[in-house]
Amino acid sequence: MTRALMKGNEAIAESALRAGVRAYFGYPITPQSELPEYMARRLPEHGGVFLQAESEVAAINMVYGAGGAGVRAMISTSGPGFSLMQEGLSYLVGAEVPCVVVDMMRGGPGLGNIAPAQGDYFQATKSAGHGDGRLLVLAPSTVQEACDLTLLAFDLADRYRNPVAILGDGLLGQMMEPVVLPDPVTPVRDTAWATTGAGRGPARVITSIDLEPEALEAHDRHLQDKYRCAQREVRWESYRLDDAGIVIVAYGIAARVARTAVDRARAGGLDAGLLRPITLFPFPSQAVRDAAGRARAVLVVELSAGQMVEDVRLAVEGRVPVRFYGRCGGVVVTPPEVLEQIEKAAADVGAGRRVQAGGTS
Amino acid sequence: MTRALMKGNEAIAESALRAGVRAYFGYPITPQSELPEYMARRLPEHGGVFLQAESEVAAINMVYGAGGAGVRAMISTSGPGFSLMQEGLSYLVGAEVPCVVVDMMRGGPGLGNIAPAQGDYFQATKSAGHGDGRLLVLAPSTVQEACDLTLLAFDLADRYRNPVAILGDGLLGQMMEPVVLPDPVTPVRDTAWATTGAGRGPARVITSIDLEPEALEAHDRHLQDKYRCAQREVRWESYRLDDAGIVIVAYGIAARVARTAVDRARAGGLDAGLLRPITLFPFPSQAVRDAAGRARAVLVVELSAGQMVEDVRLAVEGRVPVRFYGRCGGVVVTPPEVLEQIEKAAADVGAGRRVQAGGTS
Amino acid sequence: MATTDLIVAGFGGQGILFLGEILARAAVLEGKDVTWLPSYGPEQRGGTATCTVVIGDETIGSPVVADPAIVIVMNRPSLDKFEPRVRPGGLVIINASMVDRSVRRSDVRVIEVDAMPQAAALGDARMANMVMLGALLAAAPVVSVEAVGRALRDHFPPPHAPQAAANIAAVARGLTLGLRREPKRASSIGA
Amino acid sequence: MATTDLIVAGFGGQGILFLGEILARAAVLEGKDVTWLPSYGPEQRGGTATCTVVIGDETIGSPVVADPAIVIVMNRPSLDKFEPRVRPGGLVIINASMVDRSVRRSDVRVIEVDAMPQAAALGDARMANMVMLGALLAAAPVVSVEAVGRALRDHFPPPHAPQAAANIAAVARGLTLGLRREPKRASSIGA
Amino acid sequence: MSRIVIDRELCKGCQLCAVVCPPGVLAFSVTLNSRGYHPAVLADDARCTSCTACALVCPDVAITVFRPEPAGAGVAR
Amino acid sequence: MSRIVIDRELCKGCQLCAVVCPPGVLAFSVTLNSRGYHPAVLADDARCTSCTACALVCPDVAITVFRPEPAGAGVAR
Amino acid sequence: MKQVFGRPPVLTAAPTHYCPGCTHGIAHRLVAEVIDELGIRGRTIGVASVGCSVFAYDYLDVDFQQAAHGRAPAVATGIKRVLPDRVVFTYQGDGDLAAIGTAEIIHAANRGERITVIFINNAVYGMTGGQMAPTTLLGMRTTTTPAGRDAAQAGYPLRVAELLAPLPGVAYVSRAALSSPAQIHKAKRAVRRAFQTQLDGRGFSIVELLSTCPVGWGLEPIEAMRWLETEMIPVFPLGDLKVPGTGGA
Amino acid sequence: MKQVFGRPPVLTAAPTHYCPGCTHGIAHRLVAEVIDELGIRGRTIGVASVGCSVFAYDYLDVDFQQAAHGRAPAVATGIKRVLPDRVVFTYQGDGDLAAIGTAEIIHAANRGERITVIFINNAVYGMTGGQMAPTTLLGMRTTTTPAGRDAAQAGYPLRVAELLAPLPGVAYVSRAALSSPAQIHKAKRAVRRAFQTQLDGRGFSIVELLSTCPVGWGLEPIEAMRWLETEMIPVFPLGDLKVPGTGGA
Ligand SMILES: Cc1ncc(C[n+]2csc(CCOP(=O)(O)OP(=O)(O)O)c2C)c(N)n1
Ligand SMILES: Cc1ncc(C[n+]2csc(CCOP(=O)(O)OP(=O)(O)O)c2C)c(N)n1
Ligand code: SF4
Ligand code: SF4
Ligand code: SF4
Ligand code: SF4
Ligand code: SF4
Ligand code: SF4
Ligand SMILES: [Mg+2]
Ligand SMILES: [Mg+2]
Repeated sequence: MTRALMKGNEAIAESALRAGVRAYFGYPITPQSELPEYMARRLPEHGGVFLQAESEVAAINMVYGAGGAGVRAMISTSGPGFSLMQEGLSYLVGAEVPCVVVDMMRGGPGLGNIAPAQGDYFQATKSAGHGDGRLLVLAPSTVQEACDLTLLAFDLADRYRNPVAILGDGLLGQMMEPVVLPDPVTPVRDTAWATTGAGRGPARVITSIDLEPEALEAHDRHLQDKYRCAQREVRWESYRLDDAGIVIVAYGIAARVARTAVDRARAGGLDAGLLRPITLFPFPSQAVRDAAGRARAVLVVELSAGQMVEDVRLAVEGRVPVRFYGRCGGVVVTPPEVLEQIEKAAADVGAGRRVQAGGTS
Repeated sequence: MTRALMKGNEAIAESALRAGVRAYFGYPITPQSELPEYMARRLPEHGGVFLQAESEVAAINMVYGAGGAGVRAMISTSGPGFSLMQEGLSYLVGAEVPCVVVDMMRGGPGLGNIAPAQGDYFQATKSAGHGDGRLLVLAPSTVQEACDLTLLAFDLADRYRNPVAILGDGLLGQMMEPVVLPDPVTPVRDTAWATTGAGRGPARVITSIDLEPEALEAHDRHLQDKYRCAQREVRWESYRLDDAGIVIVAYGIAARVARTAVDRARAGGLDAGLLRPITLFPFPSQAVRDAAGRARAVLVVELSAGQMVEDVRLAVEGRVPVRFYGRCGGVVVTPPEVLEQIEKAAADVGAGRRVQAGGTS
Repeated sequence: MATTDLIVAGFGGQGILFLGEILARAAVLEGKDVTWLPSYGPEQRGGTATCTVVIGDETIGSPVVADPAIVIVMNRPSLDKFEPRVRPGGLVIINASMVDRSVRRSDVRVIEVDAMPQAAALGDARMANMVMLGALLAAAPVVSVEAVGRALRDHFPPPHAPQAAANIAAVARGLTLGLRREPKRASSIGA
Repeated sequence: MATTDLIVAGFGGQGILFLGEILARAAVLEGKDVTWLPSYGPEQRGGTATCTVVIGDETIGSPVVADPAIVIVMNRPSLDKFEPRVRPGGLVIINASMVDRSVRRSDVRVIEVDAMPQAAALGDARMANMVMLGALLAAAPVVSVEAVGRALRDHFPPPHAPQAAANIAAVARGLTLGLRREPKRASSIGA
Repeated sequence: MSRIVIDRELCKGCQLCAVVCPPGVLAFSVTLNSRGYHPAVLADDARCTSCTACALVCPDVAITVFRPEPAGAGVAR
Repeated sequence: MSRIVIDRELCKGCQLCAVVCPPGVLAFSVTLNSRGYHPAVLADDARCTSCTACALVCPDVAITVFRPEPAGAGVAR
Repeated sequence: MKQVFGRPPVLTAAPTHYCPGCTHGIAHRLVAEVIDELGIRGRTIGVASVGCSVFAYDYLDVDFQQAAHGRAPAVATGIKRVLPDRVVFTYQGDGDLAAIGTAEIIHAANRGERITVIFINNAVYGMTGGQMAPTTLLGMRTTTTPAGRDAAQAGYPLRVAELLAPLPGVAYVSRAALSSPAQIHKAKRAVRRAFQTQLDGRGFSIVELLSTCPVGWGLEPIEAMRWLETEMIPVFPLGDLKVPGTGGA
Repeated sequence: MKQVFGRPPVLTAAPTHYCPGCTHGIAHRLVAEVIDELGIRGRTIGVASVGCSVFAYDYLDVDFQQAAHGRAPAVATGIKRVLPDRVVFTYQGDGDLAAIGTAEIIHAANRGERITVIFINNAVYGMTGGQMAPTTLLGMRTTTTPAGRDAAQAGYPLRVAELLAPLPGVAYVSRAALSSPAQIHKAKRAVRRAFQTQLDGRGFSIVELLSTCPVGWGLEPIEAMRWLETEMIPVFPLGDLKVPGTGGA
């Protein structure tokens, strides 16, 4: 297996190609522009469509058109562009058009800056724009995982006929790591619903309007049923969690920093462990609840003022104290900072069982 | 005190005039078009600016311009338009420009329909677009309250230099009720920050960009401090809550339906009560916690697939079961339905102390 | 109960919302609380129009009514839709000119008014809604006739005084008809 | 520990990111895990460029490094910024051509290389970054010299072989200089 | 068979057909159709020229127009 | 005093001034300024005509241009 | 008797939800006829916009996507790019196309997307209750210009056909009026030519159809037709503004 | 010696963050000089856009609002409407104005907003690293048109001045180039006339300034200047396209 050294943005692009993406629409924005630039070079070679749209609003609606026409379609952006896509995402959800949306988060609010952040968690996980729709949300923490989740994202999008978001951050997009690229797949997809020109058959319609409240309610319930089904897609990673008294919950790049802090804490004899949600919606609530049930405290680490912490609190339901440590505005947490938070937590709730110092599990 | 019979949409418009609104920008959308139409007739008479923008995107940015120039500015919309304003709202929050945003919710997702709904709760309360910003969110349940909260909204916007949302629904906008209109006020406002042309003084800047992560983080913390301060603005209404074993939590129009259901439940000897959040952000968590502490069960009623219920669960933290009943897609809950849910809750958790039947408190 | 809830239903163009609005304005004039809720949206064009009015001495809770005490039906589809929903013991007022069947339930009071010829006789068949309003006042005095008169005069201020007068006449006609006509079935009283 | 973290810092245009990238590619060739993290954004233009590389035998946790084991500083502002952050016992490699002061801490090892004239002597002062890379390999063999050579040859495939050769020569020069030069202060060993 | 056939249920009584009919042979039913409109009716088939003007302007495409076959055409088929 | 003054720190060494200077009297410093650029310098004041061409194109507005007062102007003031 | 006029097969049997006298119905018929005549029913994909014609898919028996308000050209671009051999058209109102969708129509045109746009200019927002559109005439009363549109406050009627015609990506631009049998004949020709332009792979094609909105205008259907002729046509002159093979880049 | 050229007072002392040779700096100076000359510093409000000139407020000493990407004309509209006696201008790049901000610029122009737009056309997205802009020339390589802009895929260079000039709300439209002392002189005149148009209450005014982006183009500053002259000017002809008092509605 050859390993390539790639940037997160490029690795996602390449994986999308291998997942059979047929159309990419987007609008430049830092820190993800390598992704469209990669697509501009490669997608046409694969017989696909690359189009730089006039705006994110246009781009997401082009995705609607292409996705609705039955091909794997994709878009990528960062915070401000993601905001502009909210109406379009709501339409995609409502009309059940699959697609993959990448948001490489940066410092906000407003124009903010282009440094890594995780401040779009709420926007990505709580609602696909207005109305009751949701995105499925995947959060890679390594470039390899970015590849793997890109494939998964396309599959989930097809399976649930719903947009799937890959929620990364500027750092993941810009960093290079060795990756084993997935083998190209020829996706087997059911697109009997797609508008491809009716041929001799009955005409098909992609739409999200239903003036009859009862009918729209039934549709909304159908969407909620899908989200309930999607619970089976829940993914997370445990790291040194079995005997952890201090459970860190963190995703994406913050989780990697936390992992190093966990190692350092263990080296110092503290029983820290890490639970890393990989799917943010559906959220691994049960896993968090279970880990919290065995712990003395939960520590949520985010690059935001505190967003995922709400989902953690919802899962923990007051069983143990949930602490929060966040940096924002593009500042990235570092291992020593997280270690300090672990130490503080340990001091507050009792150090617990001393674990053997050193050694990486 | 003369009472006028007015539609919710028009009452909000008239109250805004009396609150000293100087500029309205908007784009037509049902079920709130009476609001801009009222403004088109009346605002110019008051020397203010009414402008129908080319889109919601343009409109929210006009609000940014006018608000940033130091006048009370306002916008109104419904779901799809609210989604389109997310980027602009994030900028308003980041640049600390006050304004009032009305979202008269309708069935979603996508184009959905124009019937009343509460599916934009997450979008309104959890994040002002991308990044860590928030809107303050007020939820009137009567036309009178819509008037009163409109005045409050402008005051809070000034006080916190943050956009304030009035989250209503199509039903509130379209219904008529008697209202006592507020007396016109001449707001005393500190606009030393506004860009009004520098005169001889130093130039002022309205902006949300800061490339330095530490500086942007400091700004984000400043915003979060404001939101913490804003906790003091928390408002809610209790109805027959003192001795309630079944606590209904509902806002806006759903709360009124629930209120009637509570009366019917009481008439039937069930100890139901209602807690109606008036501020949705900040959320009256403590009040919910307190009420839940005295209750056997909490029942959340919404016109959505379940959104505010998360804030309720966060407040209750597992102390008592939190049940949810929602209708969506524009279907409005009715008193008998809510009563049935109360009865079911009572059956599941025990009927509790029998209250004296009948009588409205 | 100190609260009365009613639904008016018919075709768009039959003055459904106006009937409700005059009722609501009359309630305001009497110092009552009231909610007036239109069906809005696509049904407006050509289709069905409905209007829900709740009048009470105290703060009104739900403006949404599933089981009204009173329904005023201006056409056949509205009767089909709302007959089953009326509360037992409630009141159904029917515009007989546009409804070709009678009520099937026996646990509600029914008043049938051939409102359109009556209104036409007063100069405009479109005032059938006011005739119906009068009939309502006869059967269930939810507001006073005087308040309705004032509400109409407020709505048609002096230059339009003749219209006010015509509408008031229509209400009066309905009232007379209503008072004359004993409810057809009345298994229980009260609304 | 089986993980080494280092930061390379200097002006934009000094080949900071390239130094880090060659190191990372060499690590990949050796089957190691590695993360390469650029500072990106506005600093790119004219300002400071930094690059963080973490190399490990096992899965790497944080690609973000607050307290690096090694820093390679290509100019004075970078020394000012990163000297305080190096872990006690760590290593500081200084491009003496652009840094006019020496290290103040006494708990780190220091290597100073006058890289620019050395690179210029090899034909291009801009290869100073490769000289520094060589010096790094001398003081802390985080990857093998062979792997670096292969990484450079991969990066400059045959038509560009002369460039590969020149860069490899610069690395070799740095290696020699680094091996000749005993670290100036070494209160502790290990990186 | 008359020269034009108006679908009574599709018609919304907008009267556009009537104003464009050159001979003015269209009128309106006094009774309502099921959707509450007074549909158009052909008042004088004899004067209708099958010119299709009415059909061209009918927003509801409620009008079908027929034209007598040229003499002998029936045989040719 | 020379006819033009170049702000060494504002200058980014883009050389645009040099190409538009009619007499070609602008050159570049071999040393770097604090931002890492080789700033422009006036190599031959005598041949400078104070034409302002250099200043007009300078993106960093780093150049101030002076012109000798007409003879006697100093007295008039 | 031989049938000389009837409902085209692509037009479904469903009665429309349009107000009496609304010319959306005429426009639908023209599109249906052209699709039938060109024999492209099975390979045509329509894009419905947000406006009174949102349910165009109920009336035209071809595949359809319903697009967000103003974004139909972007949606059509997405479809056409991945299915280049299909015929893709949008059907948009003037609020949709000329207000919120301005960027999308201009850029689709400028890119020369091989799509056809049927643009219904009825000078008003019909669906939402008669507010001003960019195409509203000066002095015209709408619910958001209660004193009539005043150029100083609300700008001028936007002439979309004129705006787009000069763009090199645009192959065919025509304006017609749905106001009389004769004009409707011309409109039909324009619609057909627009689709033909797409079939020929020539570039972007658009037909602006001046239409009535009796309800939004507060006029009876017959009055509305007359108003269209006397008031709108002078502001929006009819005819071909650009035909394939002229003025390209 | 008398000073015949120096930094205008409205230009702050701050060194700019622009790349060497980037003509944003020249444009800034022209605006500063005009504000000084017209004596409107204390009543001028600028609107910065999203692009390399996002920090224009650091360099021009007047009140400023920083607008979301593409929305500067909407922001300026908001300001000007509530402060009609102030002078309001936007400063926008071609990605900002001609791509994402298309609807906003067209409608501000069509409404005849009394604002002035300084439009920096450098044929590329500078800030984000040299992607294609709507103004990118055919055949020009950018990071998103690696093989050169191909009209069939990516459309044609959009001529904004030509697009806006016919709109009746527009009073003044001019295009100039920041490519030589002589052209810069003309550019200055255009900028001044644009502001004067606003002061005279004539309507919307815009100056398109052809500019260089040496970094985005991958050229040395001097080459970039030359490329601007030889390649851009032929596609974007210079001069006044509309002056106040002509072609209004
Ligand atoms: C984002 C968004 N904004 C506003 C609306 C409300 N809306 C629905 S249709 C419409 C305008 C329709 O006017 P037009 O496009 O002219 O079509 P017409 O009804 O006149 O045929 C508007 C503003 C919406 N659905 N979505
Ligand atoms: C909504 C949104 N989309 C994209 C971006 C990223 N972005 C920043 S500047 C820019 C383009 C700048 O190009 P231009 O307007 O031509 O200005 P220049 O830098 O060339 O002067 C883009 C796309 C953003 N900040 N916001
Ligand atoms: S076909 Fe011609 S003549 Fe006959 S009814 Fe129609 S318009 Fe009149
Ligand atoms: S034009 Fe059509 S819909 Fe209108 S009246 Fe005639 S037949 Fe009926
Ligand atoms: S003023 Fe004229 S002559 Fe003097 S240096 Fe500048 S360009 Fe050259
Ligand atoms: S034009 Fe200005 S910045 Fe460029 S080299 Fe000359 S003085 Fe320096
Ligand atoms: S509102 Fe206007 S455009 Fe809409 S259906 Fe009615 S007449 Fe036609
Ligand atoms: S990237 Fe281009 S536009 Fe931006 S500052 Fe550099 S040269 Fe100027
Ligand atoms: Mg319209
Ligand atoms: Mg640009």
